[in-house]
Amino acid sequence: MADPMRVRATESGGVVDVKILMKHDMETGQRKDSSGKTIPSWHIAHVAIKAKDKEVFRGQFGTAISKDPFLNVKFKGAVKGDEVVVSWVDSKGESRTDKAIVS
Amino acid sequence: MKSQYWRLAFGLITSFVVNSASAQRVDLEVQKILGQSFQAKGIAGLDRLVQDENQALCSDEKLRSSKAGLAKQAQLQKVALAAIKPPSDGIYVGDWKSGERIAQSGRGSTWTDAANTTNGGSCYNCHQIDKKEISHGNIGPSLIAYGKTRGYSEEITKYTWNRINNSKAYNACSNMPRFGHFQLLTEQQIKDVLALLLDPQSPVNQ
Amino acid sequence: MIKKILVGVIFSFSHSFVFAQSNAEEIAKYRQMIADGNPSELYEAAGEELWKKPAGPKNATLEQCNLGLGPGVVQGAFAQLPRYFSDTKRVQDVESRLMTCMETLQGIASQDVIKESFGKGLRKDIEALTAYVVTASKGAKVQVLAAHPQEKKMFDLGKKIFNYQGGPMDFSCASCHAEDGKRIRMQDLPNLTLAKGAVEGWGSWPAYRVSSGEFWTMQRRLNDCFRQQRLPEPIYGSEGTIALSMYMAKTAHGGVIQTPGLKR
Amino acid sequence: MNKQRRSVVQITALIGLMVTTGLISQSQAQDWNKAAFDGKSLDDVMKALGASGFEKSNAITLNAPDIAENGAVVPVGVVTSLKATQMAILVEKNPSALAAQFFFPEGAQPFVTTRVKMAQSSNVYGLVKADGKWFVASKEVKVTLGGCGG
Repeated sequence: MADPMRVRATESGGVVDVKILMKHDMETGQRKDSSGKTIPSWHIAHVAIKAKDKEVFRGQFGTAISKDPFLNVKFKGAVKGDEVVVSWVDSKGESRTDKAIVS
Repeated sequence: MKSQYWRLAFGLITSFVVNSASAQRVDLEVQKILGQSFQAKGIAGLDRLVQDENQALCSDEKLRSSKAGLAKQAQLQKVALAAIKPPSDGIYVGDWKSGERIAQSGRGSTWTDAANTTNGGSCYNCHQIDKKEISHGNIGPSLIAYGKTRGYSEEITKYTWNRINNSKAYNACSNMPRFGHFQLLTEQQIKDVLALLLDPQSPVNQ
Repeated sequence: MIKKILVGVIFSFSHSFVFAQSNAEEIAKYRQMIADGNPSELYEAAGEELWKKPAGPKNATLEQCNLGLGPGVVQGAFAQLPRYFSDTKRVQDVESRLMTCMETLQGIASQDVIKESFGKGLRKDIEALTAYVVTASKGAKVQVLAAHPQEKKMFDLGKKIFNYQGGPMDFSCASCHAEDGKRIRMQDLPNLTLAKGAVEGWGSWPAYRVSSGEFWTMQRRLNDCFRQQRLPEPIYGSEGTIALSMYMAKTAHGGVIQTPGLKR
Repeated sequence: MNKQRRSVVQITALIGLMVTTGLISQSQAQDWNKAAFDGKSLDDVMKALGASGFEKSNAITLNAPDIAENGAVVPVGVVTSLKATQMAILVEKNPSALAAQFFFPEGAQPFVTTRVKMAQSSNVYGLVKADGKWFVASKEVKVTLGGCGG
């Protein structure tokens, strides 16, 4: 199973700031292993963020997003104590969902 | 297997101690711990922990700056200078473009390198050379306009040749590797690096 | 002639100085931009899980591990390492101590960690555990006085290894880390022989290495330093590596721990 | 083509709402913008995004360093005063120029920061789609060689 994310959500002046770290190798498909074989590309493809059952952000990543991806986004429509849910799905169909409480 | 390696190295170390006991003190305790703390990997064998006279002297902070140490340094410099060979065909200046590539490369001789990996000079790690390369170190002096400021005389050319071959011929405890002495660079590579510094067409001198 | 050379030298010096300074500012800006969101946190989280999860032949957790401040105390423990442990009769750094705990509490042989590669298997677990332990000392002050005779001995040994030149390039740790204001390429080299530099170096490792995208412990940092020195490989958790850590930690005594850092 | 894509996005968004575990539905996962991510050059990607007729805009701020200490991690942020519905980050000299694409539903602020890999020094582009049109800001990021290089 995929490793957990770190999700932080803080609210200030009505805007919720979400910072996410995802654990993923984000293989480019350009690297070679020690025996000279190309390591196939393997990357997070979709990221979605929801608050109060409403989608507040969606993104698609290519292989050029850095290993252990970082994402910082902002949205309106949630307050302290609300739950923010973050999900990703990678190019092999593996996925991960984690939550954070807005502080 | 491992212990076999270190015993081999320890044997080497011990024999070295006997050979050079008169030259300087070798710390047996340190040698012993090092022998136990390292393992051979790839092309980097435990023999690399065996010091020559120069390394042993310069590793001893107190001794190297003592009166006896300074005298020893002067003697080592003399020996080093005498051992440098001029280019076999008498031509000092090679191709500066190749020299720039050598100066940029920090590859070779590590345990992750193959035995036949071409060594780089790692020059930019420590020196500013072509001013267009902003990622340069400062352990060694800036070499910008090297030939332009010093001139392209035979004297400067020979000095530069010597310095790349064995910097320790001028300063026994210099931080610069002995590229010729340890055959880290080939004769042609040294010519090319020299060209980077002393070819009037080289970007270093623009 | 001499005048001409002098002018040239001064010109090139001032030129490179201004150039280097603006670049240094830009690099500082870059570091600032990535400081927020250090992936070390992912390793720390994994380490915390490993700390609390029963494992090994004895199916036990590491929660009773004594890192020097008593069984189970993680907070501030890294700040007083390396130190002498009477149960093992050795001076140990955080990684070798974690190996001891794995062995005594969980029944996992230290040799199984030592023979692994960095980032793999049990070694990877130790790395994550290290991330967890060191993060619990972030902001604390280094408390390493090397008062115990064994600690003092390790400090002296570490200093000698620090200065020990070898290999085909004549490098020692001191070749790069014994003067202020030095750089390799654009990377600042802390002067580890003085308190200020020792805090910068010792206090900011372990760190997440951007270039490899991995969390690097001090053992791994040292391992790659020796690789670049063209020397053979230091054995994981060996006396020589712990001696070097003792040398750095004692020199850094009193400085604030910034680890886990975020490095090139 | 563009219109069609937008309707696909809307439909899949609806499906997404119905999925209770995880936020990304299967059809959404299949909706990955392959043509744009496979595009090699800047032009390829602009075409695939329907952004060929883009305009430069001062209303977009592209936050990226002048010099990156390492190409493996280059922070890039896009923020705009435009009413953005989509954004994209492109690195001109990467093997495939498109690094990421973002969608902003109602409530989302037109702000995103992430980190990209850069194979070499290159121009980086921040694209913003607002009122059905694409706007662009760009900046050069120098990637330096670092460390001992061994």
